Amino acid sequence: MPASPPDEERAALHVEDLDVAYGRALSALRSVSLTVPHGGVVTLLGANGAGKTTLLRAVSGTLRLHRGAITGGRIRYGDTALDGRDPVAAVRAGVVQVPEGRRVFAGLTVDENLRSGGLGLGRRSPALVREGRERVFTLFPRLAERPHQAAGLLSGGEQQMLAIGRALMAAPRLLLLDEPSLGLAPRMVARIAEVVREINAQGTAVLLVEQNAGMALSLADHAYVLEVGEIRLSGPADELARTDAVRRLYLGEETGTDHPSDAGQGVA
Amino acid sequence: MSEPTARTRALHWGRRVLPLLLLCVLPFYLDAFWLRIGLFSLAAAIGAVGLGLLTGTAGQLSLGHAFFLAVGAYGYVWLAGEPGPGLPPVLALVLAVLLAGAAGGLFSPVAGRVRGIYLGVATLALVFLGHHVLLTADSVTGGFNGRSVPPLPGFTDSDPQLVLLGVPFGAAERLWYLGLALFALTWFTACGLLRGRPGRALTALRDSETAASVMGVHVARYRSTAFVVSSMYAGLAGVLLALAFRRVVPDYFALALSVDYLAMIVIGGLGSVAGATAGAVFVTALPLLMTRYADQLPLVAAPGAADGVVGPTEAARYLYGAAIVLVLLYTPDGLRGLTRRLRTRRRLERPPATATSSREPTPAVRPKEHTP
Amino acid sequence: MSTSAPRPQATEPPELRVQEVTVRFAGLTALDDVSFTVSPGSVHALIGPNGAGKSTCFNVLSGLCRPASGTVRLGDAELTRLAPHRIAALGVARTFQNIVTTEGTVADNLMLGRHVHSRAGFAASALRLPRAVREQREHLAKAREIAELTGLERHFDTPVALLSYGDRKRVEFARALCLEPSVLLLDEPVAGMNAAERARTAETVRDVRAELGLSVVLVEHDMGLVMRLADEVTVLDFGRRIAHGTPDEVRGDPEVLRAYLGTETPQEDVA
Amino acid sequence: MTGLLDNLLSGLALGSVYALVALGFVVIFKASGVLNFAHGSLLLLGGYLIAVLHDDLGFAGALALAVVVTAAVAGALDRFLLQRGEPDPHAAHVQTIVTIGLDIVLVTDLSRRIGGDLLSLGDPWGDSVHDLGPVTVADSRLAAIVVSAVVIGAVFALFRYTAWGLSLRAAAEDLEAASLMGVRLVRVRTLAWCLAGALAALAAVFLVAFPAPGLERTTGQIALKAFPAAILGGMTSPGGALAGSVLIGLTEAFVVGYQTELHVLGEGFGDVAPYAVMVLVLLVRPTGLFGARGAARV
Amino acid sequence: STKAGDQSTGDGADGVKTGPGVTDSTLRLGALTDLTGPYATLGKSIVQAQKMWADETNAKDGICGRKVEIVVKDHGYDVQKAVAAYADIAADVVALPQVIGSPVVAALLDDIERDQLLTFPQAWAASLLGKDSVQVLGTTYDVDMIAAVDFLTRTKKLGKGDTIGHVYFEGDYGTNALEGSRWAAGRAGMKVVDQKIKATDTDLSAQVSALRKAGVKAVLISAGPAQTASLTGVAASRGLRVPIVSSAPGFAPQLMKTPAAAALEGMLHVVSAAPAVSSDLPAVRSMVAAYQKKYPGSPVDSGVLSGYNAAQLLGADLKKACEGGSLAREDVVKAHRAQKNADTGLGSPQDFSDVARPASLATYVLRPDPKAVGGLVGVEDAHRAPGVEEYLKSSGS
Ligand SMILES: Nc1ncnc2c1ncn2[C@@H]1O[C@H](COP(=O)(O)OP(=O)(O)OP(=O)(O)O)[C@@H](O)[C@H]1O
Ligand SMILES: Nc1ncnc2c1ncn2[C@@H]1O[C@H](COP(=O)(O)OP(=O)(O)OP(=O)(O)O)[C@@H](O)[C@H]1O
Ligand SMILES: [Mg+2]
Ligand SMILES: [Mg+2]
Repeated sequence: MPASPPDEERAALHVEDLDVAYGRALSALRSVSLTVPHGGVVTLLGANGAGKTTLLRAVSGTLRLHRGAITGGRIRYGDTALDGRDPVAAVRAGVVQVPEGRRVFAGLTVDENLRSGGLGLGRRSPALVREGRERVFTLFPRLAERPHQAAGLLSGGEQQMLAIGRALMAAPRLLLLDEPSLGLAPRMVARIAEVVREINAQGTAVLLVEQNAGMALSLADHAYVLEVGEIRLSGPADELARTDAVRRLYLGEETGTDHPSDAGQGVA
Repeated sequence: MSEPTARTRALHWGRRVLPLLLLCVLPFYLDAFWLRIGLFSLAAAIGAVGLGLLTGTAGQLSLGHAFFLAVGAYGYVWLAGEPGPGLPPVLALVLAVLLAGAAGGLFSPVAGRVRGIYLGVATLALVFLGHHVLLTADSVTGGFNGRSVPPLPGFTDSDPQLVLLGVPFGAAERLWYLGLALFALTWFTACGLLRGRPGRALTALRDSETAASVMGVHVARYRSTAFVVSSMYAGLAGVLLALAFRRVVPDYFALALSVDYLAMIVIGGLGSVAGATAGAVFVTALPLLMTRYADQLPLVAAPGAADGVVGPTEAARYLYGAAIVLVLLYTPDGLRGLTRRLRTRRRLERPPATATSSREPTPAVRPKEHTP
Repeated sequence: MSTSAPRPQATEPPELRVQEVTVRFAGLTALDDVSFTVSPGSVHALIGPNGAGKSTCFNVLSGLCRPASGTVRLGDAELTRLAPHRIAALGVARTFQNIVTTEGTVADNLMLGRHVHSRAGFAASALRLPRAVREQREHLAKAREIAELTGLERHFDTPVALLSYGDRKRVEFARALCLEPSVLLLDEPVAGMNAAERARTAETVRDVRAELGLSVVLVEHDMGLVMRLADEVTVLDFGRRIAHGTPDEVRGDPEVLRAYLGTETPQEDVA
Repeated sequence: MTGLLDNLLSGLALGSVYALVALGFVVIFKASGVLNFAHGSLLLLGGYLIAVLHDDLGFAGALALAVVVTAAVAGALDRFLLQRGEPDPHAAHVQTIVTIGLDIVLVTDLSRRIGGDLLSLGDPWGDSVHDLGPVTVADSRLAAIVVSAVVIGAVFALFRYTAWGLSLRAAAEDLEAASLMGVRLVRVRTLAWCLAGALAALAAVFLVAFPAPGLERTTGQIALKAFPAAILGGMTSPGGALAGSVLIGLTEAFVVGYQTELHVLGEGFGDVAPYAVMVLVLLVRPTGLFGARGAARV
Repeated sequence: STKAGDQSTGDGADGVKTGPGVTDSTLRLGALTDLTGPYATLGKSIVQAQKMWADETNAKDGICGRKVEIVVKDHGYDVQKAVAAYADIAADVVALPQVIGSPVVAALLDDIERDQLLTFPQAWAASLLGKDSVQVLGTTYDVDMIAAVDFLTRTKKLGKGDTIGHVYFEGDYGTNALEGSRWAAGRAGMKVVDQKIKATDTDLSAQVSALRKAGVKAVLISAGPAQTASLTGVAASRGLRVPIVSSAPGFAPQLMKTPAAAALEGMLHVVSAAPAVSSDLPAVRSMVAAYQKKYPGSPVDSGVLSGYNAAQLLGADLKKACEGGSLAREDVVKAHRAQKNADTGLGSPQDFSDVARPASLATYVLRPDPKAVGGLVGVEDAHRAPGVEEYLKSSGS
């Protein structure tokens, strides 16, 4: 079982004893509990197929699109119960997910992609939208260069920026990031890490799913390790980073590398 | 992935042979009306299997199936008939199928390049152009009134009387067996195609043209070959239909027929031979049966009765339309999905399947694969 | 390996030469006069910041994109004018940065990789000629073998759509291997894998290269992996080649540090 | 010269009527990937409603009510019979066939009500015509040109500039990503169907107004002509639908107008000519004139 | 148990030879009709008229001492359904006084010939001639069109060098009509500009433009009512005020309620084998009265007349066959073919003895009149247009 969550009072996202199954019989998560405190950064590590994405889907309400369902447990964000709700409810509550593999709207322009980020919030003033866009453009100047390009024609990394930017347009209070460093150049990974810090500093809590454990652990206050659908380890990020299992499996430290930058992929 | 035991192998064979046996004894029990419906269904099943290959497997929509049925039907009539070369009917049958394939081949510049719904509407043109030709080229097609169909030798009522087990074997009974044989051939070959190399290549290019092409699949060639093969099945279906109708008329091969075929493969369940067959029977037989028995429904008046009441044909149409909607509402994977679901339910009552071996239907959402 | 027709290049893959390739998209030069050579049997890494043109270069190599100028040669064959399927038939296999699998099971996908090595056409498959049946059985065995090699044996009959991201990435890799290529193009093969899995994939790449003697072109942002695997590295930025050399040379290159790695540490090393 | 102008104008007029129908197809296809075979029956429904209501409500009232009711019916069909449960892009083909079933039911019912009648919609144009220089055009057709230009412009703006339009296009690209942005998939799509229904009712007016004799049970079949129009335009954009429709209208007008000169092609080629043109265009541009070219990169 | 395959042929109790569809007490007739498709109105009129005839006949002790029964099968203009319906009833009826739908008739031709089932199709194309068991009643479309051209030259001053337009449906009906108009125009030294259309074409603006360009002095139309309305309305509005003559199926009383009504009244004539329903032939008047009494609210159109006429003619055939001692199908056909001057008083008398010739060559000319029953009134009585005989010879029949 996870260690007692840090600071019950300010805790924002509570996942309690969550069970998730795909289809009829395929159990993907078993009795998973996790907490993301208000304004905190929590990371979730785990091998391929461990169920990280599944957990995020459960929170954001898109499980049903994958013929999955919550079969037990509860998810609360603040006072809002999120289990069994649709994605709109999550967005309205301030919980926004950046999907795995970018998933930008390929046929829409960069600008339209950004505009689409705020769709869940209903009518908003143009000024507010403009402000959000400015914020994204300062975070990712590369996007500002081509607001009218079709998003599908951006390079992988550029799309990743756009995906994060799009989510930020919804002014989230809790950002669910599914492998944001995927396919990014080391410099960009560092940039994303910075961005996550910046966002967090502006008061947005982050639940970070990452394969780049070095970066994730350096960003997070608290970390969970998921294995085959169950939480195996959890604790403060720096403590966890020192455990053998994490070092071997997620930081790759015993693979006989001789370059210090191997594992961290150049997190500054 | 265990080795088949003797028991499962026997089951496997039983599941194939039994239905076939059943189909073989039907003529001893059914009258001409039913046999005719059966024959129509068999012919439709052959055509539907072909369309399933194109639409279900290769992902190419076609609304031009009626045209290829027409090519097969008229091809046979012309080749075996007078005016026409008057070839031996069996030869004419084979050539008609090839002719339909050739017609599909002629369309391959379009079929190889144009995709999905665009191809669907492009093939619509075939139906209209084809209909135009059937009416205009009356020296070959007989024009509006069509032509009568030369029977296959041995498949008429006037052939030497044959009485088996006290049942006289006329044209309907004999044609039934011909249809059955052709259908078995279709089933055999289509399954071979689907499970073999071409089937995989077609599935691949349906899901991602890019992936298929970088894995060595010649996309345009496979697309157009799929089109040709599907036309050949349609041609065969056309010949069988012609034999069943005894007369071919242009108006039958209209857009509605193409749409029917589309409905067949979806109602049956895309991508499988059994599904296409089930759908073909559903779409062909149901309206005919409903029309026949609708007057026995409550609230249905006799044909031609007073205004404002529902006549039997209308009732049949209502029911048929509703049946399509209901079947697809409750079994979105088609009739075949229904049987599969029943089977998994039975399996689920046994110990739960392990994660890797279960073959649940694919999930609803799959990331769209544009890239990089 | 008895099943497939023996490939002439099995022992010594031909050299892959990219010469002065330029690719333009409306208003944007994605590749600008890029040249490099992949010597037979080596691992050649192609790195660079996001949007540098690495994937575009792969698209040129695999025939999905036609360059405005320049040539690509594989041995004596010129690839720039060939359709993708012809290039595949010459023994060039690739994976995609964004997974591009087809529906169906892992086995189906791997069998697609065997496409160029099998012959059965429409007629043979329809009639289930013995030759087609035998061929199919043999290729299935081969596909299973490769699934084992890449750690997919557990998922062999699972629909790909049900796999997690990392596993799907592996399917792509295995599928490319099934082609028994002489040149393997890997676009970020370990993205989305954790350290242990990365190491394992790297191991596999190393193994197949040794076993099959193929050349590998690798696009990867995991510098550790690149350093470990690559014999040679070409660095692109804004479509231009900005550096070239052995991993160690490239790692110290100030231009590369500025444009790509963006870390201060190695710079100190250089100093 | 007069003949040329004449054909040009009647082609344009015809095209703009087709455009209203084609636009309905495009909106539905874009929103749900469904090829709506029931569009013809929605059209028939709209026309029938106007026909039976105009005596009591006047033409404008009848039209308004018919537009609302047809939109509601289209929306309800989509909401309760097509989209059930979760949005599912793979269900598009199944839903396409469901629309065939719906079409059968609707057409059966409406034909039963219409019987052999030829109903008038009581439109204000009657059989009046305008002389534009050397050629004569029916007023209803002039109205059709104006109305479809306005309506298509409006739909275009709707797609481009409103939140609904953006939601629709986002959902068409990627359902899951759109839902993560908080797009209400079900509602967005149902609204699109409502829009298409409204367009169908509107199109019915011009399809059966003067040069045509009135509403019959077979009126809905004219929707078929809009298939090639929609495809020619590329199936994705309102502007494309307009361009495709005008092209089809012109083709038809010219081939019929010059039928004597085109005798070699066989009598009655005017009806198949649009299809021939469509095939030729598709040969050159496999996704229509304005369709998204397989721009997806790899 | 297995099915039994017996076809009953034998002698009835009264010594009359019987066959399929005939028992000692009943005589069963079949109708393959369209009550739900494009010809629903026509189908309904015919069904009702023939039912009325059956009721009247049964009230008078039936035929040959047997009650007449009509089995109605609605195929909704669907060939496959029609073929199935035929298979369903064929073994059990003695004749078909009604088959609607040219493609349906075409698809059944071979079966009908084989079964020797006397059939009166509700279609008037010359291509249906020459079949022993199939009887087209009255004139064929080509003969009507010859009369139409004759009418134009006689009354509208058309002559050598003039051009007339002919708008026609694709298919049997239109093609056959065009043959007639072409022949007649050629004979009169006129030129025909033809325009082929489909049943789904309801806006004939483009056709009118083309006709106007060709400078036509009159227009013939062989299509459906909707097309006639559009053609006339558009022509009128574009100032192409020329006489228009339609084949009989091109008119329906409902047209008089469309915006084109005024134009129709001013410009249209209809050529038909049958008189107008409003005609004052005594037989017609009593039939119309009876029909209106039996089916109040149902419109009385030409379908009523032709359906009733067909039924009466068939009744006469059956009576004759009965007198000949056999109601077997082949004998019914024989009896039918022996009728050389069948006159029901509902139109011109008919001669069924030559299978290759139309049963009658006399054509009526009618014109629309919104006040008349059935929307039409007579203009010229039945007469044989000059040249018809010559035409029949030249077309090889
Ligand atoms: N749509 C689905 N239907 C059925 N099973 C699924 C589906 N998606 C995922 N799974 C299964 O659920 C398990 C967890 O998958 P998940 O995608 O959550 O893994 P993950 O931890 O995100 O892995 P990765 O790091 O590779 O993205 C895996 O076994 C996977 O095969
Ligand atoms: N089909 C296309 N049309 C227009 N622009 C394109 C197209 N393909 C690529 N580009 C542009 O070319 C540039 C290079 O793209 P490419 O995908 O090759 O980058 P990359 O080096 O693979 O980047 P990453 O590491 O992020 O994947 C990008 O700016 C991209 O937007
Ligand atoms: Mg994941
Ligand atoms: Mg890339």
